[in-house]
Amino acid sequence: MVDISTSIGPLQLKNPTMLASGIMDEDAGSMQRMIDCGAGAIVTKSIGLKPREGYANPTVIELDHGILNAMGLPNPGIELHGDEIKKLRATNVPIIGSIYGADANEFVSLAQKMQQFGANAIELNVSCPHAKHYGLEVGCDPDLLQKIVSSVKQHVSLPVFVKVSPNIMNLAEIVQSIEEAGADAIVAINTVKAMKINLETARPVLANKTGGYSGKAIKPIGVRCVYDIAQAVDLPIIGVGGITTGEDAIEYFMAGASAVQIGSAVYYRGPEVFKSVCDEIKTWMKNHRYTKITELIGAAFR
Amino acid sequence: MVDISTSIGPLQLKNPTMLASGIMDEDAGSMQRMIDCGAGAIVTKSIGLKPREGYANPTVIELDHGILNAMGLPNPGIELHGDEIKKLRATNVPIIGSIYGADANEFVSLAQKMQQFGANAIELNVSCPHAKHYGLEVGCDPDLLQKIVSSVKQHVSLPVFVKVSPNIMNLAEIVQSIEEAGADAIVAINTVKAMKINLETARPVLANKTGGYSGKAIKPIGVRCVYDIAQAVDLPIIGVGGITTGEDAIEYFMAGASAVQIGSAVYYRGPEVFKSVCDEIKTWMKNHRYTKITELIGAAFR
Amino acid sequence: MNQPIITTILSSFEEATDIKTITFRYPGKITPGQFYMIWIPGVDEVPMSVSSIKQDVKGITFRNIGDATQALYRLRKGDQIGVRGPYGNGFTLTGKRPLFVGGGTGIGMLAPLVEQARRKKLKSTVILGVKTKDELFFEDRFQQIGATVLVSTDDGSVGYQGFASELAKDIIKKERIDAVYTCGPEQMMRSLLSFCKTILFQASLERYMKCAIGICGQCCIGRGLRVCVDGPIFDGTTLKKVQDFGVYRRDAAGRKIPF
Amino acid sequence: MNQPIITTILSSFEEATDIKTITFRYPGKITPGQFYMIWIPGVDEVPMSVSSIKQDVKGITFRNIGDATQALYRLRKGDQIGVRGPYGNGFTLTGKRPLFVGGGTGIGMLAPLVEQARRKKLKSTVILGVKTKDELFFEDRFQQIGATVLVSTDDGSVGYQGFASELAKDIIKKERIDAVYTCGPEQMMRSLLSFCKTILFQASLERYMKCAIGICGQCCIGRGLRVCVDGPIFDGTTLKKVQDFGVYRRDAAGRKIPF
Repeated sequence: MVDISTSIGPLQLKNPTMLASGIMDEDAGSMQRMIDCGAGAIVTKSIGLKPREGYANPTVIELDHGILNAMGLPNPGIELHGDEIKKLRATNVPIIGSIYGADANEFVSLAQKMQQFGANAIELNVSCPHAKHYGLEVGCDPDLLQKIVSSVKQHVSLPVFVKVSPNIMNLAEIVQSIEEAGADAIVAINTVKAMKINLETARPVLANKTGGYSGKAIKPIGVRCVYDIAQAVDLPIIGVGGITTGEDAIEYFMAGASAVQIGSAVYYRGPEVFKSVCDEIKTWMKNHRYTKITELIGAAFR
Repeated sequence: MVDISTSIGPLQLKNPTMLASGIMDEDAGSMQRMIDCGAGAIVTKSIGLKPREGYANPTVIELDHGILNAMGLPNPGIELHGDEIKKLRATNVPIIGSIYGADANEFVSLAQKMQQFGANAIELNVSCPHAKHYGLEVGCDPDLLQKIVSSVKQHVSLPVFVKVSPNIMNLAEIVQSIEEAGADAIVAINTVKAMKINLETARPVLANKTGGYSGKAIKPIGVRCVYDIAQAVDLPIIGVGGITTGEDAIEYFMAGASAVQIGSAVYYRGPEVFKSVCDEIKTWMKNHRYTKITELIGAAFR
Repeated sequence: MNQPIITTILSSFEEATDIKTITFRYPGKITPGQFYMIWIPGVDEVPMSVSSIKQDVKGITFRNIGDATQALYRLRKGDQIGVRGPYGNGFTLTGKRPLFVGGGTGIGMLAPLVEQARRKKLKSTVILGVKTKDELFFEDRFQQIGATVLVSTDDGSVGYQGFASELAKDIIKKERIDAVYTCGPEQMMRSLLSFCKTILFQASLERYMKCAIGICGQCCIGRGLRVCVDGPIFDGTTLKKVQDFGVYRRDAAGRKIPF
Repeated sequence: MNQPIITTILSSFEEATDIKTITFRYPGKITPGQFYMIWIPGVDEVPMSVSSIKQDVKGITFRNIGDATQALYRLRKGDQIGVRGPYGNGFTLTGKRPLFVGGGTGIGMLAPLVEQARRKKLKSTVILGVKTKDELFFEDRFQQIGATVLVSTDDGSVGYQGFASELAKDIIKKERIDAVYTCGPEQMMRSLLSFCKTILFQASLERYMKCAIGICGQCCIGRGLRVCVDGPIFDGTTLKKVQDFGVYRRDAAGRKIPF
C-alpha cells in the first residue's frame, strides 16, 4: 500500500502537493476550490502591511516553454486578507501565510498577524524577482536575511519557511544562514528573471518589462537548486518550479524535496492538477515498489 | 536593400550569427565547416594552459525544452589548439579565441598565445557553471574579474570580450566593473545551472551531476540579461542563449545585442542554421522596413 | 500561445456619447460571450467581449471610462493593438423564445448572440437599458437583425422609464419567454435573475482581470469560479449560489468594491 | 528525446576471450551500422553499434578493454543499463556481390548487415580478421546466415595467415566483388580502401564520442564530418578526402592519437 502523506518539520500533509503562492489565492473562495481539488496545503499570495495594486497589465503571458509574470505583489494588505484566511479555519488542510516586507520589523508584524488569523505556518517571500525594495534585494543579503528569520522565529510559534531565488550565485551560503537563523524549511525556487519582447512593437510585453519565468522550462533549474540546497543544509525542502506531473514531483523528491508546490501547472492541467499529480505519484511508487515518500526524498544523493 | 553586417567594437562581421564556444570547434575542420555553413564569426572552445580531459559521459543530454551539458572544459591545451587556429588564418571570418583560467596570469599568457596564433579577438570564459576553480568562481568576483580583464588588455592588442553568467544576482555590478576594466564587449549568457535526475536509477544523468542548461528554454533569461546589461553599460553586447530562428536573433538585437551566438540550434536545425537564421533575419527586416542591424539594436528601450 | 498578437485597427466608430466600436483583423473562431484581452502598448491590457464577428474581422464596443478605454478611444484606423484569446466559455443559446437584456455597454456583446438567434430562426426580443437617450446605441442594429427592440431609460428620455429589469419582468410574462440572456450592471442582472425562477438564465459577468488563463485568481467569484475561464457566462443555478454576485467586485489590490 | 532510457539486460554471452554480446529490450527500428549510446550508471556512456536486431530485442558486441566495457562485461542478466539512440546513418546495402570485412570486434556490427544481404538474396562473402584463434567469434553465425566465411589471423593459428585486407584483395579479384563493407582497425580499412579503386566501399568509423547529437565536435573528422551524425558509415569517395582516416583519432581532451 502506497502512503503519500509527508511532513515539513512539524507540519503534517496528507499529500505532498501544495498550492504555490500567487496562484488561485485571491480570496477564501479560490483557495477553498484548490482544497476541494486536492491540494495538500495552501500557500496564500504574498501579503504586505498595506494594500498594493501591483503593476498594470500585461502582468502574465505564456511563453513557448513556460509562463512569464510580473504581478508586482498585488494584495489587499494584511488586515483585509486576514478575513479571507479566517474563513479557512474550518478546513483540515494547512494554510501557509506568505508575507513580504522590506525589513525585519515588517516581517515580524505580518507574521504575528498571520498567526492571529489562524495560519498554520509562515512563508517568507524574500525572492520575488520583480518588486523593488522587496524580494530579491532582501533575499541575496545573508545578514539581513538572518535578522529577518531569527526575529520572526522569536515572535511567532509557527513553523517558518523561507522561499529562495534561483537568481543568486551564493545559494549555499544563503540557505546556511537561513538554517542558522532557525528557519524550519526552505522553499525553492521562486521564478527566474526573464523577459519577452514583442517584435512588432519593439517593446517588452510585460508592463514591468522584466518578469519571473515559471512552468515547464524551469524544472531543471529548480531540481538543481533543491539538490544543491540538500547538500548544504539539513532543513526540509519544499520543491517548486515546473512541476506538472507526478514524475516531475518524484524528480524533486529524489533531489531532496519533502513536498512540492504547484503553480503554473494549474494552467497546464487545470485545478484538477493536484489530484492528478497525486494519482500519478501513487501509480509510479506502486510500479517501482516504493511505499513512502520518505524513501524517495534525497534518493539521488543517498 | 537589407544589410545584416554588424560590428562588435573594432571587429567587423559580415553577418551577426557567430558560432558559440564549445560547439563544433574541436578542431580546424569542424570550425571550417561552420564557416562554410555561413557563420559570421567563430568562437573556439574554451582553452586552458594544460590539456584537460573533461568529465566522463554522459556529458550532454537533451531535455524537454533544452539541452543540458557538463563537458568539464575538455581541451588539448593552448599549444596543441594553436595548431588548429593557425590553420584558419586563411579564412576571412573572425576567429575569437575563448580562454579560461584561474587567475590573471593564466588568462594573460593564454591571451598572448591566442594573439600569436592569429586569433582576431579574445573571449574570456568566466562563467562556466560546472568547472571547479574556473568559470563562475571567477565570474562572480568583481575585483578578480577587473584584475583579469585589465591585465589581459594590457598584454594583448586584440579586442577582449567577457562572457558572463545568468547565475548571478549582481549582474549590473559585474558588467560595470568589466567595462571599467576596459573590455570591448560583453557576451551574455553562458548556460544556466541545472540538473536532470533519472527516476529509474534515482541518480543525476550527467556524470558531473549538475550541468549547464541551454537551448530554447533559456531564451527569455538571456534576453532579460542582455536588456539589463544594456541599461548598465555602453559596451557592445553579444547575445547568446536559445537563439534558433531569425526572430529569436531580432529579439536579442532589440534587447541590446549587436550580434548573436548560436550553439544548441546546431542540434535543432543542423549546421545550416547559420544561413537559415541570416535569411530569416533579412526577410523579417525587409517585411518590417528595417535596412540595418543598427536600427534594431536596443530598439526595446530606445 | 497566450501572448498578444499585434493587429491594426480597421475602423473606429462612435456609437453614442463616449461609446465606440473598433474593429480589427483577428482570424479564428469566437463564440458570442467570449472575450479578448486587448493590449494597448504602453498603457494597459483589458478584457473586452466581442461585439461583432465578420469572418476574420472582429469588433469590440466599449465606454470611455478608464485609462485603458480612453487610450483605446483615441486610437485611429491603422493604429496597432495587441490581441490574445478568445477566452471564456461564451453563451450557449438554448430555449425557443429568448429575451436579451443589455444594460449600458453590456448591450454591445449581446449583438453577436442575437445574430446567432436569428440564424436559428428564433423570435427574439431585446431590451436596451440605458441611463438616458444619448447613451443608447445598437437600436438599429438589433432591428436590422430582426429582433423586437424595447428601450428603457432611467430618466424616461426615450422608451420605458425605469430599470430594464422591471421592463423585462413584464415581457417575460407577456411573451412567454423561456430563456433570458443578459449583460449589464450586476444589480440589474441580479434582480433580473430573481424574475427567472423557472426559466433559463445566462449572465455575462465582468471582473478586473490579469492573466485571463485561470491562474492568478484575480477574477474569482464564489467558491473559486474564474470569470476568465469558468465564465464570463454563468447560469442562474450557479449565480444563485454566488454570494458576491451583484454585491461586490475586487480591485487590482483584491479589495472588495461594493456595486 | 536524447536521454538514456533504462532497460534491463536479457542475456550476456561470452563470444570469445574478453568478447561478449549482451542483449536488452529496446523497441524501435535500427539500421545495420547505426549505434546506441550505452549508459552504465555511475561509470560512463559509450557508443556501441548494434550487432543483433530481433524485433524489440537488440544486442551489442564488445571487447573488455576500458572502464566502461569492463563494467558492461561484468553486468549480468537483470542488471540495468541506459540506452539512447539509434544514432548515425547506417550502411546502405547496394551492389550485387558484396564482401564484408570485419577486423576484431568490428566483426560484430557486420552481422545484421549480412543478414540484410541474405534477405536480399545476395551471395555474400565474409572475412573475419583477428589476431589469433581465441579472438575469433561469429564464424558459425555468419555460416548459418549462409555466407561464405573466410578467416585470417595474424599468427596463422587458424585460416589465412596475414592481414584481412590482403586476403580481401584476392577475393575482390577472384569473386568479382562489386561492394565492400567493413568495420575494424582503421589502418586495415584504409589499405582495404586502396584496393577498392572502382568498387563501392563503405566503412564504419569509431571515434571518442560525447554528445552523439552532432554539436560537441568531439568525433569530427576531415572538414567537420561528425562521425555521430554524418557517419559512422562513410563511403570511399568521402574517406579518400579525409586526411585523418587511418592516421589518427582524438582523445577526450582533443589530442591527436596516431593509430
